[in-house]
Amino acid sequence: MTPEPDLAESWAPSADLAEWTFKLRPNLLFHDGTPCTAADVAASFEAMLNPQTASPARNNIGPVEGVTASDSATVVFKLRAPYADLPVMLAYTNARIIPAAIARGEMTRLDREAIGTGPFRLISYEPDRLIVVQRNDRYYDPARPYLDRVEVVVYPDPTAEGSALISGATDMMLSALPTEYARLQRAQGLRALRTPSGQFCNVNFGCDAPPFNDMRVRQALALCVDRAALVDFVAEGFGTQGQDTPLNPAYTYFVEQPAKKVDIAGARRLLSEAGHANGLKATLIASDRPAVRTQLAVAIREMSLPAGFDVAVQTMPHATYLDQVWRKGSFYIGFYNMQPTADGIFSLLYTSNAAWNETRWNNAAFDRLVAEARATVDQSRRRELYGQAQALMYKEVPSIIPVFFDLLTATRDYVEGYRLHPRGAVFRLDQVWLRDGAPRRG
Amino acid sequence: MSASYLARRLLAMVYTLLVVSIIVFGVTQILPADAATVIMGENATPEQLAALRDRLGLNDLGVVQYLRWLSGVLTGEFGASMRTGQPVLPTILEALSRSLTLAALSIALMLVVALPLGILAATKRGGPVDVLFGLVSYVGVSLPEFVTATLVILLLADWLQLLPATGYVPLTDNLWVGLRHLALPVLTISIILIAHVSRMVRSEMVDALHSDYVRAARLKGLSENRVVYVHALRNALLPTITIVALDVGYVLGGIIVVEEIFAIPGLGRQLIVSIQARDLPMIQAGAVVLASTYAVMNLVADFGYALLDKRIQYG
Amino acid sequence: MAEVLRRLVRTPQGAIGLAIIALVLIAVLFGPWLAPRDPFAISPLQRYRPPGPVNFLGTDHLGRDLLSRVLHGASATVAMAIIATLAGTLAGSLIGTGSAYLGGRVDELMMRTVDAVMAIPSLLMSLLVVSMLGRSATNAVIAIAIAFTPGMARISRSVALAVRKQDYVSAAIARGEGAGFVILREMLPNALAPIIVEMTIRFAFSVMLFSTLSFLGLGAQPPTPEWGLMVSEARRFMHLSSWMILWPCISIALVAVGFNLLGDGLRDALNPRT
Amino acid sequence: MATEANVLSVEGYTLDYVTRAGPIRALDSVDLRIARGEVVGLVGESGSGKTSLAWAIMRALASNAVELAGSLKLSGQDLRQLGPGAVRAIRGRRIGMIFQDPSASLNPTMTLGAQITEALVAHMGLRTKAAREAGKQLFAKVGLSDPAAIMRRYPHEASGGEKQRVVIATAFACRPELILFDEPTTALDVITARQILDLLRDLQAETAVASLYISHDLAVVSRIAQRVAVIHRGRIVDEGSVPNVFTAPSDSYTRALLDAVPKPERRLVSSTVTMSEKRLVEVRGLTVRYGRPQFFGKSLGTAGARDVSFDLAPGEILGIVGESGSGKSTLARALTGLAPFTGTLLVGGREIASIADMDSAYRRTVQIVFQHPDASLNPRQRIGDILARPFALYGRAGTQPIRSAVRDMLEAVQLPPDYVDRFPHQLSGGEKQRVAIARAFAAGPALVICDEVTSSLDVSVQAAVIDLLVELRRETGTAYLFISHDINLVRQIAHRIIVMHRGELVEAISADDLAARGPSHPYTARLIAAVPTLLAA
Repeated sequence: MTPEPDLAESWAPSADLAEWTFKLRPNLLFHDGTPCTAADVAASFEAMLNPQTASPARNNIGPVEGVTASDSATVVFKLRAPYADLPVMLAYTNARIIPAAIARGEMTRLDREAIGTGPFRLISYEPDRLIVVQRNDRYYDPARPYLDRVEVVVYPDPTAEGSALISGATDMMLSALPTEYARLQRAQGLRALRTPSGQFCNVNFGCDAPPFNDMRVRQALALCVDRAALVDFVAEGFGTQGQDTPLNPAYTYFVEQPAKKVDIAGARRLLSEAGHANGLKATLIASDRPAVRTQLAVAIREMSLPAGFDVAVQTMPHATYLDQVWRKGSFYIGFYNMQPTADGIFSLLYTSNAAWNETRWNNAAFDRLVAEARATVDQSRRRELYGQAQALMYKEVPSIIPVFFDLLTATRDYVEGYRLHPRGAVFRLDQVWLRDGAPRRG
Repeated sequence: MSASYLARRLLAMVYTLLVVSIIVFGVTQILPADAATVIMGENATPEQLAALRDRLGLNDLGVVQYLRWLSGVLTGEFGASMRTGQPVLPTILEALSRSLTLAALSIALMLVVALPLGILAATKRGGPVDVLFGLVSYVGVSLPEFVTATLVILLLADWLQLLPATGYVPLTDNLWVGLRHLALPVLTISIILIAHVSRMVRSEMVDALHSDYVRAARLKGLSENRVVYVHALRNALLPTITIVALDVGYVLGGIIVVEEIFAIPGLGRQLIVSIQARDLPMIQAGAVVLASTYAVMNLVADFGYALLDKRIQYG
Repeated sequence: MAEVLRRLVRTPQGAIGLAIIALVLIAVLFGPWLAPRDPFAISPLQRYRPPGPVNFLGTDHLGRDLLSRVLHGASATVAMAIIATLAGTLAGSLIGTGSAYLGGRVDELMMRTVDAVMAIPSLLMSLLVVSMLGRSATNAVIAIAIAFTPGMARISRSVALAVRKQDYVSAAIARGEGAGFVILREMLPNALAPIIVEMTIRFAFSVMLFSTLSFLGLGAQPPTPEWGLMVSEARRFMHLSSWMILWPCISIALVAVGFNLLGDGLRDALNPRT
Repeated sequence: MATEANVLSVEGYTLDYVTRAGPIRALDSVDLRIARGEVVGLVGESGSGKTSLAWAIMRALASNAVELAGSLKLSGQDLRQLGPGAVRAIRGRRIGMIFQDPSASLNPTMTLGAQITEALVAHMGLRTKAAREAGKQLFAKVGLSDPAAIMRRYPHEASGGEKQRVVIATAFACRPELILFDEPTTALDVITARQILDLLRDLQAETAVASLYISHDLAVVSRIAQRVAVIHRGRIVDEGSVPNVFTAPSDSYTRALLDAVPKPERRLVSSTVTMSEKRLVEVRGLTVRYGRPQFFGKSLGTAGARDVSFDLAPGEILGIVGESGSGKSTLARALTGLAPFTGTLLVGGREIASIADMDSAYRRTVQIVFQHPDASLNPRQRIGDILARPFALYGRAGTQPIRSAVRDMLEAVQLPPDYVDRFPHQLSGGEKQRVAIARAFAAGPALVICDEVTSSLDVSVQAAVIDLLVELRRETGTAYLFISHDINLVRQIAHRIIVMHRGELVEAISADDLAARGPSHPYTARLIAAVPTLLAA
């Protein structure tokens, strides 16, 4: 994924990649008309990095030490360590620039009003029901956005969302479930969109305690998994097989690994070598959101029975899962969107100092590979390092990653210019325009 | 309905609301995970969680939180939602208004259908109409809400594509589209209510028709219509008022599932969302508003009953 | 008991109700043996099959046989619902009868508290209880029992009050009988008939409530073939195969209709006047 | 041919009721004639078929009734041939009917005025305004004070007597040819009943309407009817003018019926009881409040009985007479610990300050028998178990096994020993009351309180139960507190009588003094005057 200029016109790293300087576009304006300068950018990042704000962006924008505004149009980022992917990571969804007055003043104002620099301005926000935004006339690119007004309707029930689009009540969907996609393809007056992405659902092993600290047990379960069947079960066929590494063709530094075949006898042998000759009982926990987690858990249970595994499936509300199981559990289902870069996904999930480090794999060799890759600029060298990292995960299986989801959606045929972004959390509505024949709304 | 009785009923209502709020608050205290975990979601780090809990006052003792909530309520201040920061009361009242709209439409449809149906079945007792009525009402009473809702969606929204399956458009924005969206949920709820109420009206009507005063009226030589539609009907409809009033309470809180399936942001759904998000002020406000609506409906039922049936004297 | 059965079969509701519930009990007790295939076995090739020679009722999104799952589901749904209702009825009738016998302030206080608990809709109460205890079929049973207790308490109290006014109860008290004897030997046997009728109808509600809880993901856990859970899972695949959702819905309706009919039939059979 | 002399003539009318246990003969070739201006009494016990005849005449028989033979002619026109439309035209217009319980025949949700107006509108073709006016006059004619107010009132806002007057006004409103009276005074208090009886006599005389007066009370029929027919199990066993039938009954059943009617002058017990200084029961200033304290509700503190004092000697029968609501039953409930009381109570010399003092010894000495036989025995227990309970409780059977003690008790109350295994619903009203009495005596009490024990029994059955009570007293020397609203019955059985009126004791007099000198309190005098005594006996 290559970064696209937004507020900054240009940027350049220092030789040792530990300091980046960004040049801002001239006369940028906030939604309320006040000017947006380097001081606002610095204040916004300062608020993000302050633990008190508890901002989600804090551990997703890379190892940033401090941000200073050298003049009204230049911002300098000091990093704790060399980091090649900073520009991409700064485009993180929650890392938006807000006026310094709010960043340093009372943040609670953000509960009721949203002042930013984006292509659309917030009109009204009704939690769990409706969000209305309007074209921002003060946007730095006068041509964009083409749409005057956008209403985002919240559909708790996916089936209902599909029916609403088919009946013409809505113009487009942000994302569709695999189970809905077949219906959307068949409906007339609709254009179904699909793009492979790095979004995946996996089985996380707690590698720091028995029984899953023993690599052979993990490998045994990996051998039971029929990945082709799982693509059908979990993604209704709209997905690609995973080989237990978090990268797939959607990532630039993806290195193909040989496809793993189902080998029940091999799995049974590994299990007995690991001391579980008469089978292994374990509870696989799946939160209830998204529903795919439960489906994967049930499929894993059935596929692992012949090899002597007895996997009991336990679901729980997402909140309880976050509180009691996530990052602590020994055997649970994970679900992640694609990260902008390979380093992003590795250092988020699998390195020892990873923000989430759900598997507690803590593999020193793997950490070294990722750290080195992070600090090298040369493309081929980075590809080789990431390749070795993937091979290591492929062999030691800290977590089974059997299936990647294609991102699916659908729009009415009169909607033009909408491209599905593999990252799964980026919706470029500013590039969308409506052909004539689109109904007048609202 | 003397003033002292009214005062006592209000006192009893306050007691009920108090017990409700204590039970709900008590249970929410023991729920695993809290609002902070939910808000932070995947991005929580221990010290960030601690900071957020502090800001939301979740670190205080349960009792302290409850008393703070109670003192707030007594001064009309229901607090702000922990999830969205919006003030709680307007959101709850908004949700309540949507549920009331749903309730009003469903009960109106129910009354229009259930009363004549029940009366017809009673007057033609044992006839083909009565047997058919018996069959349909049994099925109506036995379907859980989500089964009825699913079948209604399958039939009317998917196969016949007559009405939109879900989504909510406020009537104030666009009456016609709003009504079309409410059509299926209203139909689902009224099927359930019609089954219950028409069975009740039928049995009340049958009892009235076999009563002494109806026999006396017949022996006075009055016309059959006058006997059935004046003497019997008047007495049969009395208990219906209580049931209809209680139904409003049922529709508000009881059909959480219908609101879930048809994505109607009513009081029931608001409660589910806030319980899942452990949004304490919202849960408390929702439960108390729900319970008080229920209690008010009970009072209205008793009041209506006393108004129409002079025999009832509330001392 | 045979006498009641004979009178029960004489009423149409009683006869049909008894037949349905007998059928259901067979499914509950012998479901697993009757099931033609393994309800848990998944098969990627046979997904979303309509009813046919191999799978009589079709297959679900994981290729599992629907008929076997419905038969296995009977014990998961109905048995749990019955246990929950029995517990709720026992607790409710003891509270109700006791409160009716004690009367005065105790009765008033108990009934106000029961009103308060009833002010919270049973579904919300179950939601809170299950969220507290965690999700499992047993916790759902506890939740339903708690949700049913106030209703049963009110009904048994009104029945007990009617019995309390009878002269044979006054005669027993005048004789100097202890409270235990009066409640258990004089009041309860006569209050039992209406309570049993109400309990039978509550079985229907409890089957509906239990399946609703599973529908909201609060009751039985996957992959158990509980009917409410099956409907909830099937909703997402409604457009790929509507059979998946139809069979559990029909099963739930059938059981609920059966219990309702049986309840009405029992009401006439046990009614001393007829 | 001159109009038919008889307004109503019933010839050979036979009626069956089809039940699961086969057809039951309700009326067996009944013949009855009523001329214009004549009042014919139809007397019989419950289940004799007298009410079925009324329903047959009104063409309102139950669905399982089968008319086998005979005709019901109204002024020569056979009612059985009429279609529904014609029947409706006759009901209320040419045949009126007055029921036993006035509140059951009035619609609770309609004003009294509306219920008479609708009859006038339906039959007399009056418009509502004129009908209301006519209604008001009729209310005045039947002796209702302030008719305009009564018109606006609802049934529950009027007394039993007022409601019955409204029903009578409605029946007479359309000046029918025939009126059927089905026990119109039985549900009313003694004094009100007498006023209604006099009203009916005057109205009947003035309108000369043919009347069929159905009742189980021979004394009442003897006061109002010219001719009387006695019906027993569906057959008319005796018929004739009132003097003939009542003085020289031809049928043995009629004779037994006449004997069973309580006559104050026929004393069943020797009138004197030695008032030894040792009192069995002394009651001083007893006040009983009922209604339990409520948490939220107001405590209903209305007094049942106020400041009552009396004595009772061992073996004495003390009669307590009073209308309903006079507090006599509340008194009984207080003495058996069923209602809290204030004031002093001494039993066998022991002070009983409150219910707590009533230990098992007290409970054994004081027993109570209630009015309604169906409600006083637990329907789910066998007779044997019911009677065994007192023995188990008080351990009185001594060496004798309980089972044989129970058999003895059954024999004592003249019931066959094999009743031990029966359930209460398999016994008749009279038999159930005998079991209740047996249960009381099983404890070997010193005092048995009889609270209206015979009021819901037929006259003949009542006489048998009274004889049983007198016999048992003679054998065991047990004292009775005999409570009843029927002063003739009390004067027949009691040694001394106290009269209660609105919770207060207004008179205490021995039966002999009452017979000799008459009552000292005016209320008692009105009570005695109100009760019709058998004319010719």
